[in-house]
Amino acid sequence: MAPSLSSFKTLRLDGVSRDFGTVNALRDLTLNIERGEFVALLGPSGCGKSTALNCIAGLLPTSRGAIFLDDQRLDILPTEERGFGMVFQNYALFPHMTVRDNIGFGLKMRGIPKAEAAARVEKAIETVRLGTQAHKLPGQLSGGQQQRVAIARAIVVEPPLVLMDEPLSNLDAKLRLEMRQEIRRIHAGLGSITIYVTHDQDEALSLADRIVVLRDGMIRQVGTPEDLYARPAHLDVAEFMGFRNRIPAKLKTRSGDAVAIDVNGVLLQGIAREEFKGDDVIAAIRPDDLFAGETNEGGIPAVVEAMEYRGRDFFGSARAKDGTELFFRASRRHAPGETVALIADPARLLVYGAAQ
Amino acid sequence: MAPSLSSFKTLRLDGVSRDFGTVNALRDLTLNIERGEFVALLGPSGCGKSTALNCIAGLLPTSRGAIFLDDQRLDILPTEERGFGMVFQNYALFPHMTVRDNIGFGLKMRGIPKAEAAARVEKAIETVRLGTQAHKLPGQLSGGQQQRVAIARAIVVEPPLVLMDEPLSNLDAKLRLEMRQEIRRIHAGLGSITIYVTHDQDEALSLADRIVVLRDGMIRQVGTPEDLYARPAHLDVAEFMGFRNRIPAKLKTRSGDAVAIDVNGVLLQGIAREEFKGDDVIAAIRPDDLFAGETNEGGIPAVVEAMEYRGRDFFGSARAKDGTELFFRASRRHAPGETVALIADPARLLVYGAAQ
Amino acid sequence: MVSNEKSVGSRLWIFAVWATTIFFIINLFGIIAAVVTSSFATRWLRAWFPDGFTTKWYFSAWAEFQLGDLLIVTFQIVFAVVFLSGLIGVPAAYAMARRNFPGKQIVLLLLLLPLLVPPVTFGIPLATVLYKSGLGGTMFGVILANLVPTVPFVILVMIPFIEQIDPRVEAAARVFGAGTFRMFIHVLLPLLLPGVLASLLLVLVRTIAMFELTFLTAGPTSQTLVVALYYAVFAAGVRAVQSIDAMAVVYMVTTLIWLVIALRFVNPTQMVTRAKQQPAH
Amino acid sequence: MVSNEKSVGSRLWIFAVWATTIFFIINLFGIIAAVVTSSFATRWLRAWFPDGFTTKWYFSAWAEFQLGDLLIVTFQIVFAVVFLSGLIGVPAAYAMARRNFPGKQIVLLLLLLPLLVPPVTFGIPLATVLYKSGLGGTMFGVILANLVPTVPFVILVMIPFIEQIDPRVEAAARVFGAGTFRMFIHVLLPLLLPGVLASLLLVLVRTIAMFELTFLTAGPTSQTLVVALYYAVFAAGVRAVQSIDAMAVVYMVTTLIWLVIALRFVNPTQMVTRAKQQPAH
Repeated sequence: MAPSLSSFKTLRLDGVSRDFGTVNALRDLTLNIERGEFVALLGPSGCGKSTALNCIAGLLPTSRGAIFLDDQRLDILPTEERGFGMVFQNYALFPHMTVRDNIGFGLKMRGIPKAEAAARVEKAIETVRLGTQAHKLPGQLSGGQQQRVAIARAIVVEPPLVLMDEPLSNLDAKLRLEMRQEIRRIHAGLGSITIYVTHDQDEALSLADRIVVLRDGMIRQVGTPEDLYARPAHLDVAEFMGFRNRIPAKLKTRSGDAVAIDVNGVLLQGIAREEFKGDDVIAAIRPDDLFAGETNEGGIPAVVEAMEYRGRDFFGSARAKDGTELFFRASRRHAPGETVALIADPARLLVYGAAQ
Repeated sequence: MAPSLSSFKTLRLDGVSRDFGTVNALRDLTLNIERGEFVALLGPSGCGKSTALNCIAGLLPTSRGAIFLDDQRLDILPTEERGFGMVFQNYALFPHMTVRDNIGFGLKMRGIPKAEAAARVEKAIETVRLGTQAHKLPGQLSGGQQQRVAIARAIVVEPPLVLMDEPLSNLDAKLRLEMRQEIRRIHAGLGSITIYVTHDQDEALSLADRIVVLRDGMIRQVGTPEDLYARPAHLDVAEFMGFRNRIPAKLKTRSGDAVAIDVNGVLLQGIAREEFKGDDVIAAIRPDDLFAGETNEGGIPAVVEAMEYRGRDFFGSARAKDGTELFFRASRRHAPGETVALIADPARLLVYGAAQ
Repeated sequence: MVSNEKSVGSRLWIFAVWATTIFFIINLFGIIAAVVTSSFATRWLRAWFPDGFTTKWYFSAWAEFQLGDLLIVTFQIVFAVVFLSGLIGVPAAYAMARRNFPGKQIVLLLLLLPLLVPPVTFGIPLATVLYKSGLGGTMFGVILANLVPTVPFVILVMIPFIEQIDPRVEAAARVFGAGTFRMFIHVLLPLLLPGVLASLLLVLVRTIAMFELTFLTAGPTSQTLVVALYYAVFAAGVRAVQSIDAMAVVYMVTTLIWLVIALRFVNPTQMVTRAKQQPAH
Repeated sequence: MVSNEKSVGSRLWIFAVWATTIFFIINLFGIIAAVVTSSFATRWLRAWFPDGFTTKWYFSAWAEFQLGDLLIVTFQIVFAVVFLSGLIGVPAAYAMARRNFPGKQIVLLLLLLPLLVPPVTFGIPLATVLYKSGLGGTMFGVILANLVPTVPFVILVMIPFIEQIDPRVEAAARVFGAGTFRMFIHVLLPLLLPGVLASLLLVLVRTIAMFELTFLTAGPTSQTLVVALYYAVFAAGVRAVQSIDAMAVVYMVTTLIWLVIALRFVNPTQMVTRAKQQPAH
């Protein structure tokens, strides 16, 4: 009865929406995902990404819209008949079952014959490298091992779709890096669709083939990691992606996407990311791309307020003449009160309309 | 009775030790700290850094050694007479007092006259920018605001010494960056000594004038942030400071600190950080400084296992002929299985003895 | 968030459980209402409402059972028990909460025993010993017997309250210049006050309600309300049912007043579920 | 970790508290030992040890109080109460723990009332109503009266056990193909079993110990051990003290056996302090 992995080509979300009372937690989510794709739903907390995941899993009923796997409509099926795999944020392992029983639970519920189930469980245990832990209870495992059990439990049923709800958020930084590679490897081996929910840009950038940025329950941008990192479509997406500097400016000239803008009387080159109304614009740039040079040529003059050492480089904050706070990179420690000229990389200075 | 801020020049820790039963949690901590210095105690959990802080504060009795502020011996005074300020990891605010009463607690206990105490509290509230929150209870404040109250409570008594026990570990990444600058600014304004305990290298690097690296209750290295970042004295310190690659090699030639080593038949230049016994050495380098070049000239050949996008650059892991796992930086995505030549920056390749 | 809204079976089941619960509560209140009504009724046979209302049963109960003296004795005993339980229990709870020592689990279990073991079990031997030592029948004996379950009760209720106070808050008070005494006055006492009030009010209610131990150790001059009420019920037939009902109402109201006061200070389910909330500090 | 090891005053205070606690516990055990000794003694006057030992008081108590019949009736009542409390209480607790609804706090408070209010308060009216409806004096009436405090008890004890189970574990069971029934069998039931066992064993002990409600509603054929014991004490003088002591020991041992079994399954302090431990899953 559950949709099988062997046949499908596309998962289609068609206007999926969810209201809580009068609040639209998720609005009109429409998306086609091809077999083999790894899609990240990215956004700050409250953006609707977890709601979307729960709607797809069937743990939350949708208010409107439909979900199709090829031609089969899924949103009308109860959770247990959708046949997906899911990795929960806090693992949600069955605390009274051994690792082996946890992983085998889905197969048992699907009525797979015992011998076949045991073989598939062993294969899954091997895939996530948990051989010596198979007889233990989840409470006896470390966080990273529990995470592996949760992943094995999700993939052993060979689901057409694996859902992951911030699976790495409870791990420490080192383990998080290792598990990212593990997840990528397992996704590649399985060949199904993975939908990965996270609020961490690094995770989304490093894992996904395609990133869907959500905000207030709506899609703001869909694109590859490179698109998102270098060319955010809106100012809010840019801020979320680390464009910490937000510089009010006046539009001078525009030809195609290349624009010249005036910041406190200094002329800067940048790239327009949308159409403008009027000539008030906002320039966005990462602190990494705003550099305190040794000459004053072509830089934005600003007074240094604080500096900090980050290993290789120094980072600082400074204030421009009009009071804008600027975050920049430097090769040495500038004294507070010193005036520096901040030079922006024209290829990385993105310009958005100010009316937004 | 409490030591006063006005007079002192130096805090001197003289062989401070603490045993728990037969465990030496802190061994012979000897350190001179000048007025105005910001010192970070850095190390993994269990290294003795919190024990050291509690011994200095008087919350734990020392087993051996002495603590002097100029000529006054402090370790024989009870906690309440040492007159230090302290910021606790979880803030440890008095939950039943308003912000103003929390900050004024130390002054009240010292018997400062009411009018003067009120004036100093107002000044402290201003310093940490909490003007509109002064009448609230701690439970009504956000994490960052509670952190500010804890700092104000510690500095309002104008202590000769401010102790901070991982004060930022409960805050999110963005707030942590802001509070770092705040702490630096407040330290500069106060002009006393700050001792800051943390397990986070970035925090120690960006905040401290001097970093003390602890391990197993003993000092491993004392130095400026630049020292620690570029020239860790021991292999374990290097690993802790982010030298993730640890490459077994053979020593070929050494002249002064400049050495040539052989890794899988490839000759590399590096810098020796200690004396060697025999010619088995370990080369340590950050993934940032190990680059997958486009030519094979002079690089360590390795087979790519995984790659991930980190925005600007790609990072990957690869395996050298002898099985060593190598983490490297690249400008494009290499396919798993592809052989790359990893080029090490000779100025950043540090060489340690293997016997260690 | 996680619910299968389509399952008819589970809806029916939940409905059934709710119906049972509500039915149960309505019955409880109906029964209490019946007694209250009876105590005010002139005559009440098998009709829905009594023939008329009167307060005479209260006056007759007051005179017949010497309710005035009874109430004075009851409150003397109860307040002595409450005071002593607090004085011994709170510091003991502090020691239990803050110190780890071998056998702590066993001591906790031993403290639980007087709460879990029915009072009769140790009440009879306790009474025997008290009578042998000459304290049986005196007010002092009754107070002593009542302390046996109330001191462990205070300890066990206070432990989570104390554990909830971060030891670093106490450390902070020390660092900022408070010695032991001033730390107690300015920090510990204000933080523990709600817990102390709640546990002592519950002790108060328990002691008012404690029949077994008081019954076994009390003499004629050290009877409490509840013991007198039992004697009245036991010797029923001699007195009018309504008079006993009137006394039951006096008892019920006395208990409930204190219980309501106690519940104003603490929601006892919090003692169990408190930890689910993020502590504010 | 945080302690001022130099304060002599606080050391003295802690010592005093410990001394009191230990004295208290020793006394409790001494008293119980006295009764046990008495029940085995041939004659025991004001000496440290009785003149000789015998088991004859147990045989005389067995015959005199018809202990055999009494035990059978007691266990019939107790097991019926335990079974029904679990059947009603556990699903009700599940609903209370998993659903939020307006007035949930009030319902919780109402459920607490039968636990906090002394049983006499509602026992007398309850008995009146039961007698009026013809159930008074029957075993069914006794069971019904005992359910009034035990059902809320089971609900309140089970709520933290259920809240402790992450709803996402149930969600996981659904995602991996378990319907409501199989989720209950394979996931909920095994996880709740320790809590159910613990709460029902405590109900069992409470019901064995419940004097008030049983006393008020029981007839000659529906008396439990504790009520018979009270009658024996009340009518003392007719019977030998040692015979009553023997009966008290039988009662005490019966209760303690079940209590020990209960404590094997759950440490009740955990119900309060459980949340301090990191959950394993």
